[in-house]
This record gives sequence, structure tokens and C-alpha cells, in this order.
Amino acid sequence: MNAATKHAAGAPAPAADRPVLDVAGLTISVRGEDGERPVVSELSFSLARGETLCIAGESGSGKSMTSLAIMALLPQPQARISAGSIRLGDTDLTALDEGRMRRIRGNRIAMIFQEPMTSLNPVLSIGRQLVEAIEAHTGVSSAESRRLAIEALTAVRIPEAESRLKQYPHELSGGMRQRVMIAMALALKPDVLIADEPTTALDVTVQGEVLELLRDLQRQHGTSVILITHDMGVVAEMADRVIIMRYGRMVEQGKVADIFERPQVDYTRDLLAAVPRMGTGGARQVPTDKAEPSQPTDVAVARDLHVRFDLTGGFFGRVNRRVHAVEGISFSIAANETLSLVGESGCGKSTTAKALAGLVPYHGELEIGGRNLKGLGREARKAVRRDVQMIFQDPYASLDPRMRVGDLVAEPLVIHDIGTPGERTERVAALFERVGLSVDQMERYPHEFSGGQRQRICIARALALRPKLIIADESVSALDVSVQARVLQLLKELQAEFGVAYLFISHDMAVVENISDRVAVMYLGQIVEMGTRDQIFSNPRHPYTRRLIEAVPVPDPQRRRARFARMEREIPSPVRKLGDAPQKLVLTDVGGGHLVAESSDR
Amino acid sequence: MTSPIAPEVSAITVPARPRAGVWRRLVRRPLALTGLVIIALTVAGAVLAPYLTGYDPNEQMFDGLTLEGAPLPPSATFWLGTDLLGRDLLTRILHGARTSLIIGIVANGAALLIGTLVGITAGYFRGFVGAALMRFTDLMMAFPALLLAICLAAVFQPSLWIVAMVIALVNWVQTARIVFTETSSLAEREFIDAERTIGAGTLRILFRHILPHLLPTIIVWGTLGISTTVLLEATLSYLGIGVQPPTASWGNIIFENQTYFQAAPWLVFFPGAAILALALAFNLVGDALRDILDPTQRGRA
Amino acid sequence: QETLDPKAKQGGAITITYKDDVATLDPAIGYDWQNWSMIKSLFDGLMDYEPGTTTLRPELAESYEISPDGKTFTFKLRKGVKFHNGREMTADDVKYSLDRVTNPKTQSPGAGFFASINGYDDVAGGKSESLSGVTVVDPSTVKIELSRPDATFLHVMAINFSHVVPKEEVEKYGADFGKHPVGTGAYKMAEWTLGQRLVFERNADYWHKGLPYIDKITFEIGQEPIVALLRLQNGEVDVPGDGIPPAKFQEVMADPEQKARVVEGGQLQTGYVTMNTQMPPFDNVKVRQAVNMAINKDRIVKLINNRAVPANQPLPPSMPGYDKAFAGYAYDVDKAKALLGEAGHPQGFETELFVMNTDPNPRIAQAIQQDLAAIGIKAAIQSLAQANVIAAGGEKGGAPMIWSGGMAWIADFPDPSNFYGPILGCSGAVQGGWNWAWYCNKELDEKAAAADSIVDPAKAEERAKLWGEIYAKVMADAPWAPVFNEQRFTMKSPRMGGDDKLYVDPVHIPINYDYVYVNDVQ
Amino acid sequence: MIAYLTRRLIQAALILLGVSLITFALLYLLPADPVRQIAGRSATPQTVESIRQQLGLDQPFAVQYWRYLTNLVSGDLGRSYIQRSEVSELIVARLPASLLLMVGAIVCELVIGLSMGLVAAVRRGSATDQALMVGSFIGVSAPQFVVGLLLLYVFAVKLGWFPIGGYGTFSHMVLPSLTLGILGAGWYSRMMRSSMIDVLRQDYIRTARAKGLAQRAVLFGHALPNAILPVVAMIGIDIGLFMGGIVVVESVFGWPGIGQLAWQAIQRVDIPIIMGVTLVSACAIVLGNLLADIVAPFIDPRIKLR
Ligand SMILES: Nc1ncnc2c1ncn2[C@@H]1O[C@H](COP(=O)(O)OP(=O)(O)OP(=O)(O)O)[C@@H](O)[C@H]1O
Ligand SMILES: Nc1ncnc2c1ncn2[C@@H]1O[C@H](COP(=O)(O)OP(=O)(O)OP(=O)(O)O)[C@@H](O)[C@H]1O
Ligand SMILES: [Mg+2]
Ligand SMILES: [Mg+2]
Ligand code: NI
Repeated sequence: MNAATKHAAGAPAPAADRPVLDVAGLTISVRGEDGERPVVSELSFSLARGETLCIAGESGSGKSMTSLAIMALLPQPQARISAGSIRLGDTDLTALDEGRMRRIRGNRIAMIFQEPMTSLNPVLSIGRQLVEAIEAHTGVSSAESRRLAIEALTAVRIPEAESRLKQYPHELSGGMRQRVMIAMALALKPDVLIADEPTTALDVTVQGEVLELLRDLQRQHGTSVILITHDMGVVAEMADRVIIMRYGRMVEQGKVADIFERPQVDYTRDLLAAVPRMGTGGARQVPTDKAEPSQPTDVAVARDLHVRFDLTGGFFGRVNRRVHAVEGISFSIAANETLSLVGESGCGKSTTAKALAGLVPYHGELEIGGRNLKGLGREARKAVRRDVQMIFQDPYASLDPRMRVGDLVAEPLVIHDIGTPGERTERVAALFERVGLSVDQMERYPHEFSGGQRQRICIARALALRPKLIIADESVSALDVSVQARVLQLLKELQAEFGVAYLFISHDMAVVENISDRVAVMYLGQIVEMGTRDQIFSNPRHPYTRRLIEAVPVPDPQRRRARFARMEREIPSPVRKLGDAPQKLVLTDVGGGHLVAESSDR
Repeated sequence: MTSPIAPEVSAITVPARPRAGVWRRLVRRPLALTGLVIIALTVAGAVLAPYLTGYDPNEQMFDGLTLEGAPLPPSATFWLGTDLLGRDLLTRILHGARTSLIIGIVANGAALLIGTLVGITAGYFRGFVGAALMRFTDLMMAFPALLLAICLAAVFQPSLWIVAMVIALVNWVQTARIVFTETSSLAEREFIDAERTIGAGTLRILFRHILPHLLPTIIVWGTLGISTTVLLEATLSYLGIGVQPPTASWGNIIFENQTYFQAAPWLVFFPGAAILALALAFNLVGDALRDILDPTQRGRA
Repeated sequence: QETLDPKAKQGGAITITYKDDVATLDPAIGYDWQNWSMIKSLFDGLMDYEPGTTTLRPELAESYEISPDGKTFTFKLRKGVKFHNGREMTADDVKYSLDRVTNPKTQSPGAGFFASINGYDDVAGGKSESLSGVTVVDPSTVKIELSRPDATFLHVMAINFSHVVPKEEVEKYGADFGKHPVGTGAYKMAEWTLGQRLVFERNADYWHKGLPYIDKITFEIGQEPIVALLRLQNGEVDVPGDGIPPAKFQEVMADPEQKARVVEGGQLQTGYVTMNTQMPPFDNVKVRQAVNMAINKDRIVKLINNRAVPANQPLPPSMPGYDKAFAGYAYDVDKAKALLGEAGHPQGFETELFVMNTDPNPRIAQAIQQDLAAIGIKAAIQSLAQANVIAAGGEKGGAPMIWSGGMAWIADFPDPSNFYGPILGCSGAVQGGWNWAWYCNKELDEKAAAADSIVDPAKAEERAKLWGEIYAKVMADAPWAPVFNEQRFTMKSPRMGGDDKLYVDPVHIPINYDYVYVNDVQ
Repeated sequence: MIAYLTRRLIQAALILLGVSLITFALLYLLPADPVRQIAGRSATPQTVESIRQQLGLDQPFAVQYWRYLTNLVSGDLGRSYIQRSEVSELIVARLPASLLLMVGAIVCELVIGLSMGLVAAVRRGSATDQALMVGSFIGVSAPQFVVGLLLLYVFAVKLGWFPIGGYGTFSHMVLPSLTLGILGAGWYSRMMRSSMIDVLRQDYIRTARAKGLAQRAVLFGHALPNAILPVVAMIGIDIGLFMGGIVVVESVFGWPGIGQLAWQAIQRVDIPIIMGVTLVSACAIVLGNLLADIVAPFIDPRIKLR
């Protein structure tokens, strides 16, 4: 792509010394039931060519709103820019008409959105959505744009890129959807890339790859990047400059090193203090009295769990291939215990969780509280449901958009007939407070919240019933570190108080280390290593586990890696032909219940 | 790690719910208010019909026709003109409102209700129940409405309630079909999964979570259904089921006179306008209701 | 043979429209007013009428003889008459046609007309395939013997059911003969596209040399009368078969140019209200008379834009036997009320009035309803599809009152007896019958039989008078309230030529296809 | 898919069987006696009985129905009582016209309705939106006869652009299709508007716009496929409706469709025709719905055929 032709489409090319993007005095207000209120106030910053600007800060502080304002995609009709200007080179974006703005979008400024599920069109294949983005701004042939699309998918490490083109968003794992979004944004190599929590849903190894991709882009093309993230590790890895936001205002801005070493405001200091760090997780005391019980009551047991999805093809839609999403895994979670499930995106974590929650058909056996999930009556199923709560990976998609969030959180209580209406409201209010939401937000609807806030709503809902087992699918990944710390603390407190067990799915190894009792590492639908936290983190045996741990970004700009390790092997895929079931891995005990799979090559 | 990060919340004060009643919010919208007024006027017109004009709806007046037997156009004596038998059209339209309101609102509403219930159940339940319900719907749909009407007419004494029943029996199927399709798409949404995991029962999922999403569709079918059922009533009456002459209904005033629409346009225009106004009024209210019940539309002027 | 119209030109094509499908064109079966005259143009009978009149004349028969006892009819056939398939028609064909129409397998609705022929009962009962009363004397002579003298028999030989069909074609097409009619008529079938159009082509071999005038008649089917009129005004249609739609009548009559092209004529039709004489309170003659006096016929005629004349007796004015002097029951509300009081219903009563659902019948019914209300009779209207009304009328306690409009009696042939038998006689007052008044007066039945045995044409006057008396007696019992006799208004395009009476021909509705012509051929 | 299709086709056959049984039973119960109509006014009771026997109408219901079914299997729908032709012939003669008009009408409905709905949804709340709403309600509330005749009067009689009714060429098809299109478009436009409004505020629309797609691409490429689902179901319904016939429009435009046949048959209780038309339209409805169900997963891949 020739830069000159591309710029001709939008605004004139920015002079090299001038900032690419200049935001001045930006104020965004939204109209609610109770009148207008600002969500971003007088925000000013600029972005130089080739620079990476990280925006971090409290969840709900207006980061996403700011990026939407730059794209002129603020939610209509509620939100509008009430003051300020956004200049791309010499052009004031706030004054552009829709037609001109359209030529800038995707081409010169691209954006990766926060919620991957709802951001992809459910009825169009991902191939179509990708190719279209490419064709919208370039004149290439359809074969060429298809090739570019495959290239982009491969770049974000989607296995079997070519056949994935035909798949629909709901057939992809959360992480894969996010990678499709990234591929879409990167395909056109824009001048400015706004990435709103781009790696939140990704496991660390892929996160590394994606970050590397961003850097490549920057190097080759001088792209400027606005990276919105809560992950201070990513900030330290990537940022040139950092903006810290809170309550819609910028509280601090500076060079990355300055921010990390000499934070000026209290809030930044708190934020940095809250960052979970690898190796410090030992702070959690494994209760020894519980460690060797006679036979701890298992809250949940999975034995040889299989989940497969049939893929259809051809005109008559016959089943010709199968996704072996979960291939015979077994584990158990005792009361009061936290089992973390880690692994590459698409390895079957969410699917395992859904099977446990009774949402996908499975083979094998699942027991909750000693009851086999198969063949339960209505009442029994309801009782089991009360014991198991799930926090979904994509918070927005899992909240009924037509209900007030207060009602959503109170709903489990209503369903299980707990308390009087008054008591319920109080309990909901208490929950809101504990997850860091204000009580008056109970009256709002899901779409009026930021990504992190929605996730907290989901957490509050799961906690409402005080279940025996909570399945938390990437539940803290979208939270800023301070809230994250607070939520993790809450989870721990609940565990201590009520003996809740957790199946904790996360890609964030630091968080995992922080919270887990035991860790299971999944790869391609199977468990490759399982053991206590210490066994896994201090003595990782399987090469895949080791690579996971190595890939964790360190929240210290001084220890920034020059390059993330690229994996030079074939991208593995759980999609297989009919009758070609993957080989079952054999786990061997290497001592103290530390199970490791034989690995041939790694 | 216990730094206070949450926005300053002092004590847990549960806010008094500031939910203005749906009704109050409805009345605040001028368009919805217009709709409500039209509906109220129609109902009032129907109820008070005998007191509003000086004529009897069935009285064939000698001076209501020209010497050649043609109806009279609107005038000071006959505000909306007279019909082919020399009866006062205004009086007939007012009296006809009774029939038409029952058909357009009661029968149509019943059809909507049945259709929604069937469609939502069939769309949500996989397997036998859903398939059976949908096939039953197909059967009902495949069955000719007119035939059913004629047979019922032959068996029962033609009456308004029979025709209302037939319309309800016949019209629910289309609604069921549409609701079915939408429900089967909604049922695959993740928030429905989420509801299942918190133990929400089927009824709750269906009526608290799926139904509100169907509201726009239901409103569309409900309001458009008013016109079509009122007109359908005329066809059925013509075939001998339903109200018989000289009882007026908007539908049969149009139906009787439509071939005369060039010679006596008022005979078609006024009852047509009445149907249109009623349907529009319900639509205005329905639209407003939908906006009010749809949170994502907040902030719209 | 009458002379040809000297002004007539041969050639050209015309278009006629109809709303409803044309049913079968099998002469033994077709019984709609719509296919009635089409069949007349495709087939011929032994007898026919002078064009535009109700005067009998021989057609396929060259001459006929009636025995003095009136029970034997001998017809001499015309020579050289050919079927459309080229074969010459003979006496065998006549016999075959009569055997066929009376055979129950043919399911002819007109079989009953031939009941007076010897051997009819055997054929109708399935015992025989051949009417013993019909004999082929020689290839051009047929002798028909009757079991009783039948004054209407020549008319029966003129109705469609007796038209001559070729055996070989009937056997070839079987039940579908009605779709592939082959006769001796002036026109032959050229094309029949179901649901769309029928095309008749001039029969060049027609025995009546010089006829017909028109080369091609296209009947377009499925056309709304209002649209047909628009097309007529646009010059696309020559005759709208369904007539001038009521909604347009005044508009047409207000325009002198269009009015000039409208032909008005009488019709062998009476519109009446039947009162079920076996259902109280109509079993009381006073009640029935009261109803007769209560109906304001002038107003009803006005409602249908004066397209009719008020009636006071069953027979229409153009029918022999019509009594011009008959006063009937004059419109008199007070007297009607008084009669009701005498009958024991001073406050009136509630009843039902059945009516067929096509305009203007419900309107007429409503007018009657209002008139009845004036004397206290509250009649609820049952406006139903034709078949349902007919079914109700044929049920003993099915319908207290029926307005006959739309289904009313249009005479099969112009003879007073035709208004009596099935609709006023005892034979019709049975389950499923057409005597909706369920009126049965044995004495009158006998009188009717007597009248019909007066075969001698010379005594026609006497016979007509006898019938007049019968109807006067009927009116005294008042099973009906005659309301009006409809007038026919036929409209034609400017190019249509021929005598006006051809356009209101009493037996050829809407027009006599064989004799009309177009002016714009060279 | 094959399994699904077979299952649905078997179900369809069962539905048709059900329809035929119910229709047959209802017609059996109908008081109007067809034999009387065939036999005519002057028939003797003897003749009536004979005809009744020939038609098998003296048999018990089960026997009559069974005979009808066995004939049906060999494609014999019986003979019309009034017209005396093979019912199958009558229906086949009118089927092409009905199909043509159905296609024309659905195309018109979709073109008019969907574009109205689309514009109204995009211009939501504006004067255009309000005007379109009133327009669609006029379409729904207007009597077919009047609309048809007005169109005929203006475009055929006054302007002479189209023939005054008839059947045959494309230009014959325009006005009847348009009439039905105008009348049906009200439904489609309201439906479309409502589902479009719902779709337009989804996140993926934002994504599509963020890619810099033209408004048209966003609307047609992204919003439409999501909003079209209820519309497709409606087409399924419409197919059935049209195959049952639209009497009024057919007779105004002299269109030789099934509707007129059915209407005449209903008026005269011509039972074999009523049965035949019922079965044909039932077939069309069942197939239309099946089609809509089969298409649905292609439009929304989340829906599974079951
Ligand atoms: N409905 C479905 N149909 C077909 N394939 C599916 C379906 N749902 C999930 N999959 C496939 O199953 C595999 C496992 O998906 P899963 O969502 O469990 O991954 P995950 O481990 O949660 O990944 P992530 O961390 O990215 O969320 C993926 O390859 C995905 O494409
Ligand atoms: N459509 C809306 N209507 C009303 N309020 C909204 C709407 N969308 C967002 N908000 C509010 O605006 C504020 C800023 O939201 P924004 O999405 O920018 O937060 P964020 O900084 O991106 O947070 P996160 O890290 O959790 O994604 C939040 O308080 C949120 O509740
Ligand atoms: Mg955000
Ligand atoms: Mg996942
Ligand atoms: Ni560039």
C-alpha cells in the first residue's frame, strides 16, 4: 500500500513533526433519564507519529468513550461531544461530515472494540467481515483481498485461517473473536490505531504475539497507537507515554518510565500498588488444615469430559468435520478451593465451563455437590443451578439489554425466592458496593455501562446467591487493576466466609498465581499439566506451561523485552475430520499430585 | 490492597425508585397523547352513539336519497352524507364503531395473544413440543379461513361473537409464525444462557426476557392487525357469518359501498378514514410504549 | 325462414366479458343464464323462437304435427344440417339426445322437463336406456309420444336440454363433452382457455345460410363488471355480459352518448318474497296478505335506480297469462296492521328474512325489513351465499321468508306454466325443493294440469286465461309477495348493429349472438 | 439437512392429510346439498337419489373420505359439481397466473415495503418517518377494490400506460402486482422498520462503521441480514396467502388466478373445487413455511434446523 494514495482519500498527510492526532478540551456528555451528565471532561492529549500512547485508569472513567469520540461513533442518540476538538493532522474530525469521516475510519484510524462477541456481526461469516474491510478502502480484487484476509488472520495466529473464514462469530472462542477484530483493524495498516483492551480476552502467548504485531506495524509503517488497557504489564511493555484517567478526567500523564517510577498523584500510586505481580502470589495462605483432609467433599467433579461441535459443509450441510473442543478432561474442585484453568485461547476453557453450567451437551460425567448432572428432575436442576454460578466471558452479551442492572442482579434472589423485596434491594445494593459500583447505578441499563462495569455487574449477579461453586470465565480481565484487586479480594473473602469454590478461567498468569490453589493447564482440549499453584509456578514441567509463564509481561518498563518470542511451529487446531479423534494424552504423577502429560517434542 | 477505589458511597442508601409510571410517561408524549385521545373519542363515540346524532342508524329516510335513488353527499343535515338506502352515514359510522372496536381490539387482541403464546413456546422449546406446536400452526395456517367461517356460520347463528372468534382463530397463526422465528433466534443469545445458569425457570425466561424483545414485533402486528381484521369482518359478514344487515360496521359499510366509490366517495372515504385513524392511534401509542419500554432508546427527544 | 337483415354485414369480431367462469357448454347440463345463450349458439333444438321475441318457430325441425289428443308430436327434420364435425344430423341424433338428457347418468338438471314423454320413468329409474316414447320413423322423422297432453312440449323442444348432440363426439369426450361442445349451431368452439377466454368461430356450414354475421366472438372471463364497463368506454369490449353495474348505472344514464347505446327491455323475471306457509305465523293467510300490503314497492324500485317495475302477481308482464287488470295488494300500512291484528299479532312478531349476499339484494332486503318493521314485524336479515339460501329454502322449517333476488326465477321458456310447477306447486314443496313458500294447493295443481293439457295452439288464449286464474288464486293465498319485475339494460359498443330487440332477447341473454352484427366491416 | 428435509416433508404430508380431513368433514357437515344443485329445480326425487348414488354421496363419511384420498393419490381431484370439469384441470389452468401474480406481488411488496421500512428506520422520528408510517397504514387499511380500481383508472384508462386488466404480458402484471404490493407493503415496512431499529443500535453496526464502510454497505450488508429474519417468515406466510388467491384484485384486473375459482366455488358450494383449492393452497402454505424455515439458518447461522 502506498502511503500517498491512501492519504489522498482522507485528510492531508500530517507533517512529520506535528502530532498525528490532537485532542483538545474534549468533553463528552450523555443524556440519561435524569438529564445530561459529562462522562469525559476537558480531556487534552496529543499523539505523535509512531508513538504508543497508553490510556489506563479506572474502569468507567471514559476511556472507551474517548476513543469512540475520535471515531465519531459515540452511541446515538445518548452521547455527544459537547466541547473540544479532535484534529487528525489538520482536519478537525468533530466538524467532518459523515461521508468524509467514513473515508478516514478504518483507513487512517482503525479501532479494536472492547466486547468481541457483540462487536462482530453474528450473521456474517468472519471472512466476509474481514474481506469487506479490506475492500472498502482498497481497490484490490476479491481474490487478493481474500488472500490479505487470510494473511491477517494468520498474523493474529488463528489456526486454520483459511477454513475459519467460513465460520460465524458464535462458533469461535472469545479470544478468537477478539483476534478477528484485531485482524480486521490491522489489515489496512492505519495511521492511528485505537485498541480498546485488545488483549484482554487473549491468553498471554497470543497477547505477546499481538503486541508484537502492533510493534511491527509501528516499525514498518509509523502507525501511532492508542492502547487502552488495564494491564500495567502491557503498559510497561508497550507504552511510550501514559495517560491515567479517573472520573472522566485525566489525572496524570507522562513518559512511561516516569509514571512507573515517579507517580505524581495518589491514584496512580494506588493503581501501581494494586498490580498483581508474578512471584508475589505466595501471599495467599493455603489453609493447611484443609490441604490434607480425610476426603474433602468435592463440589464439582469432571470425569473424562468430552465436548464436540459438529461442523457442516457442502450443499446438503452434512457433518464433515468436528471441533474437538474438550477431549476427555478430568478434574475435581473441593469446597473452599480455587482451581484455575489456563491455556491458549480456543483450547476449550469456556466450553468446559459451559458444560459444567449445563449449557452445552457433553459426554462423560459431571457431578456437582455429589449429584450427577445427567437425568436430573426440574427441582433438582434448579437446586444445582443455585449451587453453581457462572460469570460469562463476554459480559455485555450475557446481560439482558432490556433489564435494569439492579433487577438483573436481584433476579437470582427472586428466582430462588430469597428474602423480601426490601431485603433483596439491600442485598443488591451491598453487592454493588462490594464490586465497586455505586448504588444509584442500579437503575441503569447494561448499555449505559463501560466494559469493566458490566463485568462487575455479572460478578455481583453471580455472588448474589452465595453459591458453592462459581465459574469465573475471564471475569477480572476487563477490570482495571485497582478494581481487579478489590474483586479478587472479595472473591477470597467470600471463600473464607462461605467456603465457595472457584473454577477460575484466566489468561493472566499473575492473577492466577495470586488466587489459585491448584492450576490446570489446558491445551487443545486436554489438560497437559495440573497441580498445586506452587507445583505449576515453581516447577513447570510441561513445555507449554513454561512458555505461558515466560510470556507474562512484567509491569516494569525497565525490563521491557525487545521481542516477544515467536512460535515457529504449526498453529494447532481442534478442528478435525470425522473419525479422526485426537490422541488421548496420558497424565503421569510426578509427585505430590502434580500431573504432567508426556510431551513428544516440546 | 484494600485501597478505597469505588466512587464515594457513604452508606448503603437504597434509592427510592424513580421510575415514572409507564402511563405518566406515555401521556407526556404529544404523539402518544394524540393516539390516546383518538382511541378515547372512538370508544366514547361508540358508547354514546345513540345520543350523538338525531338519527337512527337503520332508518332509511325518504329524504336521504335523491329522486333517482342516489345517496346524498355530506351536507348540513347529513354531516357525512347518506348511504345507498338513505341512512345517515355519520350515525352508522358511530354505531359501527361498536362492532369494529370489538373486532379490531378484542378479536385482534385475542389472536395476538394466542399467536404470541404459541410462537414463543414453539420457538423456545426444541424438540417435540416446539415441532408439534409449529406443525399445528402450519396446519391452522394451511386451513382456509373462509371455509371455516362458512361452516361455522352454517352451524351457529351468525353473530358478532362468532365472527370475532373466527378472526381470533384464524389470525393468530401469522403472529405465531413471526414470533416463532424471532424467538428461535433470541433463544440462542448468550444472555438467555446466562439466565439459565442462575436457575431462571422457563416461564421467567419466556416472559421476562424474551417477550420484551418481541414487543416491537407484537406492536407492529397488533396495530396493523386492527385494519385487516376490521376489513376481514366485512368479508366474513358478507359470507353470512357475523353481523348481518342492517347492523353497521366500518368494514361492511366499506364493503357494501366500495363499487360506488366514484359515484359516492364519502361512503368509502369516511369509514376508511375511521379505520385508519383507529389503527394509527394504536400505532402511535404502541410506538411510544415501545420507546418507553426500550431502555436503549432513552434520551431521544 | 325469416329474411336476413338487409343492413347486416358479414364479418368482424366482437368481445364480450363475464365475471364468472363459464361452466359446461353441454346442452344437457348447462343451466346458468350465462352459458344458456352460448349453448343456443353452439347447438340447435327442434324448436326455437323468433329472434328477440317469445314466438315459437321450428328450427331443426322443418315442420311438426300434433295429434288431436295432443299426445303425439311428429317432427320432420331439416335436411342437410351438419354437425361441426361435418357429419349430417339425423333423427337418430335427436333420439340419442333425448335419451341422453333423461338418463340419470348424464346428471342433467333439466331431465324433469321431459317427464311427459312415454317411458321417462323407466329411463329416470335406470330401468331403460332408451325412451320408449321417442321413435325414429325415418332418418328425417322423429315421433314423440307423451303419456299426457302437454301444452308446453314445444317449448320443451326449444330449451337447451333438448338440443341435438352427435353421439360419437359425446362418447369421445365423455364427461368432458361440455368442454368440447360439438353441435349444429351457428358458431363452433375455436378455443377455450380455462378461466380466461372462450372463442366462438362462425360456422361456415351453418344450415341457415347467411347466418351468423359475426366471424368471431371472444368471451373474456373473470372480469369485474365495473372494469368491463371501463373497457367498453375505452372501445375494447362490445357487450359487458353482466350488464351495467348498479354503481355505474346513473353515471351511464346521465351521459346521452352512453345512454343512447343502452337498450332496455323486459325480462321473464319476477322478484318476490316467499313466506313459508307451513311455518307460523305465516301459516295464516292474513299475515301473508299483510306482508304483501306492507311492502313499499315503489321505494324499492327507486333504490335500484328504477331498473324494474313494481309487480303484483307472479307472472312478468311479457308472459302470456299476465293479467293487466289484476289489482293485487296495494301498499297500505294501516290495512296491513289491521290484518295482522285480525291474525292475532297486533304487536307484530319476530322472524327472519333470508337474502343472497350480492348487491343490491341485501339492500332490497333492508328496505323490506324497514317496511315490515312499520307494521310491527321485526325481520332479522340473513344475508348468505346463494347456495346457503337455497339450502335453507329447501328445508321445511329453514327459512320463514326469502327474498328471491339474484336466485329468482328467470323463466326457462316463455310459458306461464314455467312459473308454477317447482316453485309454487306441491311437487316443489319437498325437502330440497324449490318451492320455498312450501305452498301446496292440490286444487290448483289439478287446475294447472288441466291447463297444460290444452295443447291445441288455437286454444292458446283460453289456456292463458286459465293460467291467469291460477295465479290469481295463488295471490289470494299470498304465499309470495311479488315485488318487482326487473328490466334488462344491455349496453353495447357503437359498432354493434342489429335490431334493438336482439339486445334484450328474452331467451338469449345478454344478446342474440346469431343475429347481431358489427357496422365497421367493409 | 437431508434428514431434516425428509422429516419436514413427512410432516408436511401429515399436515396436508389433516387439512384434507378437516376440510372434508366441514364440507360434509355443510347443510347445502350439492345433489340438489346438480339435479336442478325440476328434478324428481328419483333422479336426485340416482345422482346421489352415482356421486357416492349416499355413502358414510369414512367411505367418502377414503375414496377421495385414494383418488387423490392418483392425482384425481374429482369433478366440479357446477362446472363439471376435472378440478385438477381447472386448478392447473389457473396455477401459472396465480404463481406469476404471487411473484410479482411479493417483489413489489418487498421493494416498496423494505425500502419504506429502511428509510423510516434510518430517519427514525423525522417527518419522513411519520409520513411513511401514515402511508403504510393507509396501505393496510385501504380496501383492495378501491386501490385496484384507482390504479387501473389512473394508469390504464387515463394515462394508457398499461392494459385495462387481462393476462399475458409483463405489462398486464404490473398493476395487479403493484396493487397487492401497495397493500402488503404496509406490513413489510412496519416489520422492517421495527427490526431495523433494533439492529441499527447493535455493536456490530458500530464495528461496520468503524471499518469505514459506506452507509449503504452498512445498511445492506450488515443491518439488513440481521433485520430480515421476520420478513422472511412473512414471505413464507404470504406465499400461502397468494396461492389461496386474492379474489378482489384478480377480478378487478381480470387475472385468471385461483382466487376467483375459489370464491365462485365457495359461493356455490362446489365442494370438489373447494377441496382442491384448499389442498393446493395448503401445499403452498406448507411449502412456503418450510422454505422460510430452511432459509432462516442461512440468514442467521445461530438458528439450527430442528
Ligand atoms: N458453537 C460452536 N460451534 C462450533 N465450534 C465451537 C462452538 N463453540 C466453540 N467452538 C470451538 O471450540 C473451541 C474451544 O472454544 P472455547 O470457547 O472453549 O475456547 P476458550 O478456551 O474459552 O478460548 P478463549 O480463551 O479464547 O475464550 C474453539 O476452537 C471454538 O472455535
Ligand atoms: N450509552 C451510554 N449511556 C449512558 N452512559 C454511558 C453509556 N455508555 C457509557 N456510559 C457511561 O460512561 C462512562 C464512561 O464509559 P467508558 O465506556 O468510556 O469507560 P471505560 O473507561 O472504557 O471503562 P472500562 O475500562 O470499564 O471499559 C461510564 O460511567 C459509563 O457508565
Ligand atoms: Mg471501555
Ligand atoms: Mg473462552
Ligand atoms: Ni500511511
